[in-house]
Amino acid sequence: MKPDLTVNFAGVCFKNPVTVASGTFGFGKEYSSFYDLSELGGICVKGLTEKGRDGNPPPRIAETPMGILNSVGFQNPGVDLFMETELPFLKRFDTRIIANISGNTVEEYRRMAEKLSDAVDILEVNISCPNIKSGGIAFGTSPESAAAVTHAVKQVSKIPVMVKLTPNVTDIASIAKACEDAGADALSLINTILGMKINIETGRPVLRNNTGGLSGPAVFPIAVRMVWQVCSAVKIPVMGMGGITTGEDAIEMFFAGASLISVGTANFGDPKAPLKIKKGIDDYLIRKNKPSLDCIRGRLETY
Amino acid sequence: MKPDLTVNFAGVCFKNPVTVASGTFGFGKEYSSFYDLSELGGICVKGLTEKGRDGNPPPRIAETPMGILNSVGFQNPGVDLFMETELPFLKRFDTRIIANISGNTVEEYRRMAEKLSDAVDILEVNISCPNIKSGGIAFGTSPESAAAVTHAVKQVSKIPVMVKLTPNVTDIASIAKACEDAGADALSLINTILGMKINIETGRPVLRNNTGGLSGPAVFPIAVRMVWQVCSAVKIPVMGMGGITTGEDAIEMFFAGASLISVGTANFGDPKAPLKIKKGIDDYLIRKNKPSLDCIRGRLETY
Amino acid sequence: MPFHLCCSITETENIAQDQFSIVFDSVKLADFVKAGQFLHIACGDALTLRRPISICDTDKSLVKVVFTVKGAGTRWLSLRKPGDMLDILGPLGNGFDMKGENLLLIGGGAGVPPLLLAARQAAALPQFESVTALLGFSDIGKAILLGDFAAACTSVEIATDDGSLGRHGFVTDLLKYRLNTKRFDQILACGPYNMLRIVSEIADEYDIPCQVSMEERMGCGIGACLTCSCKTKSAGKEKYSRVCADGPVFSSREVVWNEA
Amino acid sequence: MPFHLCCSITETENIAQDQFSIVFDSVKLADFVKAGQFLHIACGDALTLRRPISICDTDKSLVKVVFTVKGAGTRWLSLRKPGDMLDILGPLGNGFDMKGENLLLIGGGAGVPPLLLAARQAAALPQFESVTALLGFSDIGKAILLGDFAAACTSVEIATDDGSLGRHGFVTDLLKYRLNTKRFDQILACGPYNMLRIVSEIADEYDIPCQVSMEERMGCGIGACLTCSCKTKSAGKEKYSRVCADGPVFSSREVVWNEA
Ligand SMILES: Cc1cc2nc3c(=O)[nH]c(=O)nc-3n(C[C@H](O)[C@H](O)[C@H](O)COP(=O)(O)OP(=O)(O)OC[C@H]3O[C@@H](n4cnc5c(N)ncnc54)[C@H](O)[C@@H]3O)c2cc1C
Ligand SMILES: Cc1cc2nc3c(=O)[nH]c(=O)nc-3n(C[C@H](O)[C@H](O)[C@H](O)COP(=O)(O)OP(=O)(O)OC[C@H]3O[C@@H](n4cnc5c(N)ncnc54)[C@H](O)[C@@H]3O)c2cc1C
Ligand SMILES: Cc1cc2nc3c(=O)[nH]c(=O)nc-3n(C[C@H](O)[C@H](O)[C@H](O)COP(=O)(O)O)c2cc1C
Ligand SMILES: Cc1cc2nc3c(=O)[nH]c(=O)nc-3n(C[C@H](O)[C@H](O)[C@H](O)COP(=O)(O)O)c2cc1C
Ligand code: FES
Ligand code: FES
Repeated sequence: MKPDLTVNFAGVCFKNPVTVASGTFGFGKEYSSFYDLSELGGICVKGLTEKGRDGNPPPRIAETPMGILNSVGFQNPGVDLFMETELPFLKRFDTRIIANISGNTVEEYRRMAEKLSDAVDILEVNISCPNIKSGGIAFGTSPESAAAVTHAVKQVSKIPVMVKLTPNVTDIASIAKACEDAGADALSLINTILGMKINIETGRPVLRNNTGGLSGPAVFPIAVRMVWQVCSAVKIPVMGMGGITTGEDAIEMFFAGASLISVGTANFGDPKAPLKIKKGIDDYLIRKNKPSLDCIRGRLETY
Repeated sequence: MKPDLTVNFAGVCFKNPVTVASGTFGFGKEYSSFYDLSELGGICVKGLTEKGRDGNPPPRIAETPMGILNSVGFQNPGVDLFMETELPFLKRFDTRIIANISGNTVEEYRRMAEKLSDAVDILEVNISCPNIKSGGIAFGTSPESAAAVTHAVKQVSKIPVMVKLTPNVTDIASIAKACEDAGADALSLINTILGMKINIETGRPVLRNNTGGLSGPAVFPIAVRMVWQVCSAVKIPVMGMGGITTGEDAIEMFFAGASLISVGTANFGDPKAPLKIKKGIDDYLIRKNKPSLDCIRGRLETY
Repeated sequence: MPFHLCCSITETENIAQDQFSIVFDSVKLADFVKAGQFLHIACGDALTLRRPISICDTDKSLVKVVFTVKGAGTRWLSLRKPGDMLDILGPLGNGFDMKGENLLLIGGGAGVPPLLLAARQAAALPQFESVTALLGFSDIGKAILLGDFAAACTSVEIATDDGSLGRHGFVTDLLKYRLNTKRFDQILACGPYNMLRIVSEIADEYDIPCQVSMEERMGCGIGACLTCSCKTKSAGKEKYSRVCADGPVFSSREVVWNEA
Repeated sequence: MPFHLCCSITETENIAQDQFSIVFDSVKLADFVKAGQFLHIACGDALTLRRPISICDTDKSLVKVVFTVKGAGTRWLSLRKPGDMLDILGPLGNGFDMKGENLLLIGGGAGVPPLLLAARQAAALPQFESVTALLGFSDIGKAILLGDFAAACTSVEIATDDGSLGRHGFVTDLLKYRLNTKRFDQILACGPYNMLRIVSEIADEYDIPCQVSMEERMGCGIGACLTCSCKTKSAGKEKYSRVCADGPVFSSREVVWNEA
């Protein structure tokens, strides 16, 4: 019997739990030459800002042990151009579109949410990007400001609002709780962890932005811990990410409590990583004779 | 010309900047069968508590991508027995002894500091262990409590006090500053990052303690970033650690501002890792024609 | 005193389903090793921790290990070829203490290999009268080293979970039967936790000294990091011992067994 | 449309100090590749990112890459042996646009290999009258592919930093000299950033269209992650282009060059 991979996530039906993570998949076009994007549960598009942004100067990427640092800094065409030129292509596929938005002010978040709220399936409110000075992470590091952004977006959004949390905090559960209390329909985590790499030949940082966000397998155990902490603290569903590379990794995330997972850095190593992960999930459920993901989601039995 | 590797660290002279990290090197005996411990700049001994502790139930260790999780939980004989039975052996070597102490109350820290302050070269005040409920990390996550512990230990200590910081915080620089203001003579960082690994066959955490502390190469870019942030915020010297495995890693840490470095997890892969790292530092200085570590320490030229 | 060695592989073999043997050259190890001791083997650049593997046999300067592929480390090991080098710490741990005249070895699955060296070392000692081996496997496809044990022991009996070879059932059933028919001075046991717990109970029942080789996840492998704990008791006091340095072999009475 | 391929290595060679060539079999790549395009090659389990390497040559179904060992990735590549498999994305990027009748190729160090395929593909086009290659190396020990260039080009000139081969000095000195003596329709350049910047200045001075192949650190390699930016301008507006997808070959006038 084929396991049932569908997920009802904050009222939106996903055909399978595998999404691709914002910023690692562009607007889907490039990866569509490797496989049919309709195979994905959903696509979190490249982070959008209200006006287009050029992004940070290069180098923007560095490799670290089992991870990478990036400092792209929201190079994107802005919400309007996204809706005009990128979204129509994505709409051709039978998959959920999640728009990832970042603002410098609460007002900016609100305006972006208004524009996008008819156009996509879920809004992912990014309050966690470590790569730009204002906006992003500043909102994500205190429960109050996280709640303020959530509240503002919820006021105008007609679609579910998912808040993306930063791992660069002392107590992620309290921030998750604040977002839930402010009306968030779902949470996604983790964004990248602030890191640095130094070129010892030049005595300068490898990244032109000095620091960057760490992602990839290296952060996976931190991500699992945080997803578990957050799922233990809130009732709303969680999209888990951070270093997921294999089907087994995804299963760990489900045990920790995630309803959906998102694949980021792993796309760089293997363009078809999301499909292999999907197959890995399927294989696991078959092998363990579990009819659906409900049988494992949040079922971690702690000591 | 042989580069000068000596370091004056908070008034204590280290013959070279390579130390071994608390908890990974026991009380030195085991590694002394692989090389002469006098080759080391210093030894941070296994974390001590006032009374002996049994530690956490096993399993206590798990492997993650380029890292490990541990949840030893301060298995140690207690300060008195340490001084009686372990310290004499360590004293036979020409190297600096750093006693790592953890308490449940500020008073406990103070009493341990009193006992040890004649016996070793530096006190490393651990306010950052993620593996025991009370004590440790509870003190390390707020500037106020970090300052309180520092202040209490400083009042009684006749030797330099180095406070060991946790990376599990939103703003490590503010905690570093609070310790400096409270009189700390030096800082060490990073301790481990809280993580989790799940056994998907059993649906249970791999570690009996559910979570554990992540260390090893995976955390290195996070450690470098934090050492850099802390060194930019304080004037007291810093011992950098977290994933250092090669001489090149050590050089990155020096550029970021560390005066000493400490080698932890790398000992497990290669018992002689500290000596190879020392040689790597030496080779780098020779190749770059730098007479001493002063020529690179904190010399990172940011963009 | 453990060595840190770089040893050249002379032979590799896929001896059964998912099970491999590797023979490498190391006079130092071959000369010093005691049955029950283990090696801590680095398994490539991608893995942070070494893997503990028991010594299965020695022959002049050659050392043999036999292992089951479980995860990334043992998979890496299984891909080695003659001429490749292995980075090894060892010999580590205490090893079995050989006492008495009639020795009983009992092993299950991946716990079988170290008992071969125990059998050989015992057989070479003058005081031993008999060495009996009871070996358990899940099925005939997993059975290993049968010829070697037959050559080294006075008698060998096999049990398989599915009855495809030897007696149908657990090796611990063989044990009871054997103890009813013959007197042994010493039991040496290696295998899964539950098997060891039952062997330990039976040994108690028959009042025979029993040594068990315990497994635990390890960091340093040499006694420094305290990650490889096993709860033990002595003089009524419980504490955590280090499997790598205080063990892996413990007296079965010393071990504080978890509930089933 | 890039492919994701698993290709078998047929030949490896250490062609000069720290420089290696690998030949592998792939009809798909060999048939579709354009000079200046590159491959994104996975370099073992321990590295998260692939490594971009240009295609140096093709021969029926065979594809050749030539690379310099710089760090962990290229070191891993250098240890491959015939029969090993390579996990490859490609062909990637835009490649050189071949125009005009007299073509000048200028390459420095690790930038030399892709120009060989450019020379061969140009020579095969009917419109080309001459293909001139100017190649710079740090010293004679690093000089590579000289015979291949000699066979493919109308003329080849060499410069080395230390004068151990060809002209003593930078390859950009050769360029000036050449441009003074002959008219070229197109310059194709590949090499270190500073070399490309100077080539671009000289091309401007002589008003010759010039294409440069840029390098930047890459994530996806296919245009999705926006990590591989190069600042470019068009119609007076500056923006970040993607080296992997909009490049690696840019018109030298498009590139916004950093100060020296
Ligand atoms: C003293 C001792 C001797 C051993 N001798 C043998 C032997 O001769 N033959 C054999 O097949 N196996 C032996 N084992 C078990 C062997 O160490 C594990 O099967 C192996 O470590 C699994 O590694 P992996 O990478 O394949 O699996 P993974 O599950 O990927 O390993 C992940 C981590 O868990 C550890 N781990 C997993 N299972 C065990 C285990 N059972 N014991 C200790 N650590 C574990 C690994 O070392 C590694 O650190 C022995 C174990 C010990 C403690
Ligand atoms: C389009 C393109 C084509 C190239 N073609 C060739 C070629 O044909 N032959 C050749 O020898 N080299 C070529 N290079 C350079 C080659 O990619 C680097 O030398 C290589 O990535 C270094 O990897 P490493 O692991 O050895 O070094 P490390 O320094 O350990 O690499 C660390 C990280 O930095 C990246 N990196 C380091 N240097 C460069 C660089 N110069 N360009 C891009 N990324 C870099 C690596 O890809 C990796 O992600 C090309 C680069 C690009 C962008
Ligand atoms: C190159 C790159 C760009 C990213 N851009 C964004 C972004 O625009 N918005 C966002 O919310 N997260 C962004 N992220 C974070 C990822 O969506 C994801 O949270 C993180 O990388 C952890 O997952 P991973 O380890 O699977 O990559 C980016 C990550 C990378 C590597
Ligand atoms: C097994 C183990 C035990 C540790 N025990 C202690 C301890 O007792 N006290 C302490 O301050 N840090 C302890 N640490 C943290 C290390 O001292 C060090 O801060 C951390 O591991 C990061 O360095 P590394 O990546 O080089 O291991 C322990 C780490 C490990 C791996
Ligand atoms: S593995 Fe370190 S003490 Fe046993
Ligand atoms: S490497 Fe991802 S866009 Fe170029």
